[in-house]
Amino acid sequence: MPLTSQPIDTSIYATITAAIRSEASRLFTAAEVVAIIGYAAARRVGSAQPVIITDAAAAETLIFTEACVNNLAVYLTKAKKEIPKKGKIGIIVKGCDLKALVGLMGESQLKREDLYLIGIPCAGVLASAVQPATTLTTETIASKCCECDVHLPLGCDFVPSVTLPPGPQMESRYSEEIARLEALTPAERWAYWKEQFAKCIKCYACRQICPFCFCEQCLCDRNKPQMVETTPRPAGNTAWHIVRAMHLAGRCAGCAECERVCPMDIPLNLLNRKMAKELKELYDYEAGFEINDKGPLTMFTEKDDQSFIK
Amino acid sequence: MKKLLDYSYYPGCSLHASASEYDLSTRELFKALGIGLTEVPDWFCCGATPAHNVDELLSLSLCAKNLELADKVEGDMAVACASCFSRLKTAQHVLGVSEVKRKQVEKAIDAPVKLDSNVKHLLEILAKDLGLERLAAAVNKPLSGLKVACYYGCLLTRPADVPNLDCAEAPTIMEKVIEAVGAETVAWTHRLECCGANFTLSRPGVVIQLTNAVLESAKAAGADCIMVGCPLCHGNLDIRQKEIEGVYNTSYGLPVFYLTQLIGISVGLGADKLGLDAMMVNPMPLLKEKGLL
Amino acid sequence: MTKKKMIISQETMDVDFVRKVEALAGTSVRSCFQCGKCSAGCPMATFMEHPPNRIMRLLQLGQWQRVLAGRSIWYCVSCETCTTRCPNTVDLASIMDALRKLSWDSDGASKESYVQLANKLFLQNIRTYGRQYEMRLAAVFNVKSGQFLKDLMLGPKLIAKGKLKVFHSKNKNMSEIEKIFTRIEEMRKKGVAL
Amino acid sequence: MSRIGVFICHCGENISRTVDVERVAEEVGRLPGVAFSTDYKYMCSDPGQTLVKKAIQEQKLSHVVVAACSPRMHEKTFRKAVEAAGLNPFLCEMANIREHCSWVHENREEATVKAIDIVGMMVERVKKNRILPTITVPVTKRALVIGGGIAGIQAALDIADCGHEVILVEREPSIGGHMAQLSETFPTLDCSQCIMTPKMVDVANHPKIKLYTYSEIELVEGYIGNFQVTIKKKARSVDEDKCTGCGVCMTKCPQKKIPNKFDQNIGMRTAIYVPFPQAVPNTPVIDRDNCTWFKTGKCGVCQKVCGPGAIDFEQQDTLIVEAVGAIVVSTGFDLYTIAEKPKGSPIKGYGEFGHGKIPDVIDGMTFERLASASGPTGGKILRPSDGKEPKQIVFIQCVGSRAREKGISYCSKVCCMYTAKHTMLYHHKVHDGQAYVFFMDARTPGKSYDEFWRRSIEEEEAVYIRGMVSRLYQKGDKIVVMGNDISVGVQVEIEADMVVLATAIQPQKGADALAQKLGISYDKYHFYSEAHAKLRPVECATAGIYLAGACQGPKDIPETVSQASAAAAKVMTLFSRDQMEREPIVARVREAGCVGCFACKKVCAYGAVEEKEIRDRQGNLIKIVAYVNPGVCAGCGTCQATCPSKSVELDGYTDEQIIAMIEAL
Amino acid sequence: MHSENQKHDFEPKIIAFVCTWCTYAGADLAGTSRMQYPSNVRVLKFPCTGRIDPVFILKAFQQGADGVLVSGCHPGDCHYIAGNFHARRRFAAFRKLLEFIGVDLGRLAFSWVSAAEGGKWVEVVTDLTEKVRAMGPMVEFKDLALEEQWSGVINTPELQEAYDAI
Repeated sequence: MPLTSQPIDTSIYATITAAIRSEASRLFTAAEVVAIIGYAAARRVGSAQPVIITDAAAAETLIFTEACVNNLAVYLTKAKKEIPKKGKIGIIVKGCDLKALVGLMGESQLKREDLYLIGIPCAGVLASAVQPATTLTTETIASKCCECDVHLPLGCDFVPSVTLPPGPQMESRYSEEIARLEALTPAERWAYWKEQFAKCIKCYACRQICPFCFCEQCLCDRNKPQMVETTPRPAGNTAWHIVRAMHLAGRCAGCAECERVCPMDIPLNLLNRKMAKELKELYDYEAGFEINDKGPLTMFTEKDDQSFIK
Repeated sequence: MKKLLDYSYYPGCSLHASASEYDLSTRELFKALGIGLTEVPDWFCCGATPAHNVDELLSLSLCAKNLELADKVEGDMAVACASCFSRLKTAQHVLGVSEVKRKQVEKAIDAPVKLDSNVKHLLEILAKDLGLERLAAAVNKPLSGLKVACYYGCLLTRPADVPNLDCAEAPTIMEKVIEAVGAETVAWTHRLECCGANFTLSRPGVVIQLTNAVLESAKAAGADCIMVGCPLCHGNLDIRQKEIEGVYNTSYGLPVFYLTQLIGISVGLGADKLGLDAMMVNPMPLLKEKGLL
Repeated sequence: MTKKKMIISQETMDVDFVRKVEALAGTSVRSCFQCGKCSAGCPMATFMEHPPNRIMRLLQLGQWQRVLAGRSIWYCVSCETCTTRCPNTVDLASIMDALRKLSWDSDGASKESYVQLANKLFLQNIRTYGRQYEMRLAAVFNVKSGQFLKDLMLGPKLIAKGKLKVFHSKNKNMSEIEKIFTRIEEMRKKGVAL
Repeated sequence: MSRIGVFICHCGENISRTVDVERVAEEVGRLPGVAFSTDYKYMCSDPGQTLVKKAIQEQKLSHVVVAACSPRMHEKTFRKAVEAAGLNPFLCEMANIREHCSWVHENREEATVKAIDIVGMMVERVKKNRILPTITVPVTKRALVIGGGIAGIQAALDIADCGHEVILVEREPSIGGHMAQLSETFPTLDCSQCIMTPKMVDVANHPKIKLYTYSEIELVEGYIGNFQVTIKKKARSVDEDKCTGCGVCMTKCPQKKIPNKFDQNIGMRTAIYVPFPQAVPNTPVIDRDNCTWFKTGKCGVCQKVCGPGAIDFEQQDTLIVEAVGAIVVSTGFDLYTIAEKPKGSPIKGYGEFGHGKIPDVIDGMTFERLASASGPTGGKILRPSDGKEPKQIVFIQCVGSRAREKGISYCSKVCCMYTAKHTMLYHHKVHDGQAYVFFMDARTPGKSYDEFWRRSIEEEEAVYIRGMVSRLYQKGDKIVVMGNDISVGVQVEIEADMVVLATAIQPQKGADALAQKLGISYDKYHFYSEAHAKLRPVECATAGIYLAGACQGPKDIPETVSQASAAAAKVMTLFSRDQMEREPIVARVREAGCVGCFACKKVCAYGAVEEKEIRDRQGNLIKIVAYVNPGVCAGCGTCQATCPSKSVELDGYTDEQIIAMIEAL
Repeated sequence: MHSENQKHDFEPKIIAFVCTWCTYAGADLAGTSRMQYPSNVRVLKFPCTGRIDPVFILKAFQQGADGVLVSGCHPGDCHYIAGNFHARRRFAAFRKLLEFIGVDLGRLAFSWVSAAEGGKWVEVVTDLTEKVRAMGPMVEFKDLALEEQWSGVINTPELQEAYDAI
């Protein structure tokens, strides 16, 4: 059901920017952190980019706007060796980003006590296809924000005290698309995904950006044995995306960075959301809400569904 | 009184004839308890024992047809007769287990088989849906001092996993219900033995022998009366009691009540609303003696 | 017949009949291990020439003629005690039903049985009236079974108590019941139902 | 380049009848890497094995594939042969062309094609096989025995007599188990106590046996040769070192009416008690639930009368850790009861027998206590309800056993014999009484067993009635038994004074929980599973754990004792070496790839995955990775399937080997 | 029973991933009992279903399998305590993913077959073989393997022409 475009109130973002700047400055002055990962303005008007600052003076460069789409959690995994490990690291997190951090803590990749979490009450960010200076509306908003259930991140060390204005009703883009695909025949679905995967050029941007693809040696790069064909041909592409979705099942919390960075516009998060939906139905598990020792695929109960097993 | 619960009501053939007092007392009691009963429109005979005895497919088809008819009325299906109850439950069980039979039945009734409807005996409605507490709260005239032998017979509980009313070997539901309205129950040995049921027409000799054992056991246990939930048992215990006394040269004088009659008395319904005059063994002296009339 | 020696061979053990019984009853004949618990609790065992466990045994040996020749199956009162207590979950009551059905279909000796007659009238009544009509059932039964005076004393008393209705309320949806009977007959004719 | 030798077995005609073995040998011989391929009548025979060995040497083979029967049958045989010829045994694989091919297909062409495929798959697999060195682990030469019934006692004595230390753990206050409860034993009718108590004393006095009674297993860690077991010693409230066993405390205890479980609750005991006079150790225990001191804080009589001052109300449960190399599980059995079972339980009670509410319907063990000279009636057979001597006694066999409908379909094995014994004991004690037995079959295999059963009928005049009982009910002070004699084909009714039910043997309650602690498997009834029903009947599939007695399945005493000695022999075999070898099918971590997410650790049921720090030369922590303890790893490979980067690999089942097989298709 | 004279147009390739303790042993039992079943199945032995990686299933389809069976010990019977429980979850999720991608789940079967269930093994293998036979060959992955990049869409006449000219 397409809704007419309605504006979304982002007036609080200015207050938030001010609050994180003063908090960042305070943190450096009090020597509570050695670095802060946040967003700063980029060259194009209205755009933003990730930044790592290490002193109070740089605190003034921090911003939060509707263009702050990146999930900064990824800098704590792959790039973490770049940040001198001399103390706490501060990080600016939206609700969706926090879910990734929670997952990484459950998988022994991060420790809560090593981090200073600056939470952002978030009304939504822009979709990747939209020009940076656009106003945020129900049309220009990122798909992941349409179905967001964590506008206000919980359990952070600091959250700017602002009141989130009530937002307009939004369509559930992923759920609707999943439902549409589920209603198709297997052959129709196969045709759909075949076309999508055919586009893939195996640039692995999805892997690079994903906070959960933290393996040092990816299974899909191995050649002895070659579990997954590495060439960017349809067979290898399909295998890669299946393996990727399976590896993220029960872990991915839906920051949708993979989809955002995909140069070929493959709807990657759709696979992740589908798996999340299935695991919720099967095991009542939702990733990212609490630090769990075990994920849905590393635990079991004796009473698990086995209706599919003869 | 506001209606608490609503059911579709399947009286069965006997309740329209030899067990009319069961029908009458059920309707009156449920009205008094605020339970709604809507008779299944144009119900058929369930086929009873004769049908399943010689023609299972017919038996299953008749039951399936009745389940379909009952589906048109809102609410679970309330069944008074233990035999009808047993047949309907068995049909649901068999049709759930055997796909072959289900397909045959669907052909015979030319409609899909409904397996999900809840078929409930009156006892179940009183003990579980209404609940013993609410039942007890409705009592105006507790049956104190009345010693009741609860007679289950065969079809209410057997076989173990089909009617699922209560434990097949040691049921307590009847005792619980009648104790809730103030009566005493006796522990006796023949509450689950067969009375001969459907042989009443064809082999009365057998019936007399089996029923006598039941009466004898109830009497020996010190019961004042017997309570039943089945018109067939009632037929044998009540209608034939005089004859049995003759054959065995003894005297029992045990009134045989339907559960709805006894509970009806306890909630204060009059004899005319419970069809007590239709009982062959006159209950009046006993009821007067216990101060219940 | 009952005293005749059993000649056991693959030819004399009629497995097909037993399979038919199993299909109708939805239970296994072979599961019985002859513990006799069914016969121990059977209220009718004393009336039967073959107690229930022996009927199972004869079926296991494929000796159905011996089963159907006797009256045992027509003395079963369908109380389900055997089924309830069988340690091997054999649904004996259903086997009895199946045997009666097969006997009913064939021209077995026990067709003369009063029980048969009562059953037949019962089913006829359903077909004609949709519901049971006890007065007619009893009256016709007595006439057909030649026991004109049976339960003579009961009738008037029952009528007085309103227990036997001389006039019967017919079901308004009679065509439906006839259709069910006809459809079943047709299915049997076509051989798609037992 | 590999030089693979392929050996196709005819298995007499078992394979060659449906599979064209010559064609298989020929086609497989053309596969790249196959240097030698042949077929032979019986590859597992001595000449067959010699053929393999010779070929390895003459053809300088690097790998071997034997296409024959199931590897479950002969993998060990051929790996040994290959080893004898100088190759690492794990460079040999078997292709199953008998069970999975020649025996299940009739069409010769289809079977041959399939056999070629199967062998081809194994050829590709074996190319990727690596030399696996045998793993050796040290052996701690101390044994743990769980359960102090006759099985545990026998096993403990055998192992201790061989000079090894034994830890014997018993849940109850005394060892002895069910055998101590029995009156006489079949088929010799010797008194159970007379043969049992000396063994109990032997245990108590044995210098190599450390006895923990009133104790339970809390935690089991480690693996064969190296278990660490945490034992919870429950607070006895009596200092074992000070107590002299004089028994004054028991005579003075005011709480005297507590049903004694040892006497099947028909006899009474005090709150401070030993379960029976011959208990080992002869140290009482305070039943805190029934003790006045623990309930009200008043009384303390036992403390006042105890000369040595052994009563200690303050005692706490203590945890003790013991290191052992082997474990014998001998937790025994429990008796099925006819009582109503909770809804949803797979086991049902006997409503038709009154759900255990008829007082004079008792079970066999209760009859044992009645018949026992040291029992609550001093050996007199008396009814629990009114203390009268029953003149008509009915025994019913197979109650719960062989009753699929009740949820138990097995035969409890000992009931036929003990019921025969009961009829004899009854006849000896009640001369004018009559015993009746309802039974289905009399199962009496065993030395002198059938003679014993016949004696109960022919000499002791028990009346056996073939047929199950349908119903029992109380009528006055009699119990009506509704039975049936199927030989006659007539119903039987007996008005009995007492009914004794031979109820089924079930595993001890909590058997499943203990199994989970031990990591051993059990069947749907919770009887413990042996590694192989015929060839490894006393070993668990989990290495280093052995079974003795009825915890594995219903057994009589001689069989239990045999199994206990067998388990002890297995333990002693293990203890005969300082180190033991084990199959090197274990997981290994590739540290370079491991990022320490520990998904492997989360799924490992054995706790074999540990955390390991990788440091540089200066000692700075680089990363934490997973480490698989090869002694603990059982080799299931769940870790590898779970690891996202496949940085843990199961030797013998590596991804390379499996992908090679899939790609061969 | 698989009769010798029966000829089919299509013989599906079935790959079975089984655990060694239960299903492999069950298949052995089917053999020792001389039960008969279609010869289409190729068995890969694993120590435990817990070892079976979803990638193997994918690989099997890519290698031309028309049907895949995964079979292990019944719940509670796992030789390795809980491997089958982990496998149960893993494959519950994986089959949903494959279904979403467009794989017909009729081609992917899961079963518990114990060492004592030779008959069940025969039944499971026969059922899957016949089902897959009726469905026809699994062409999806095979087609993919033959395709080159971008081959999916040639939608302009110019491109088509140019392509034909090559």
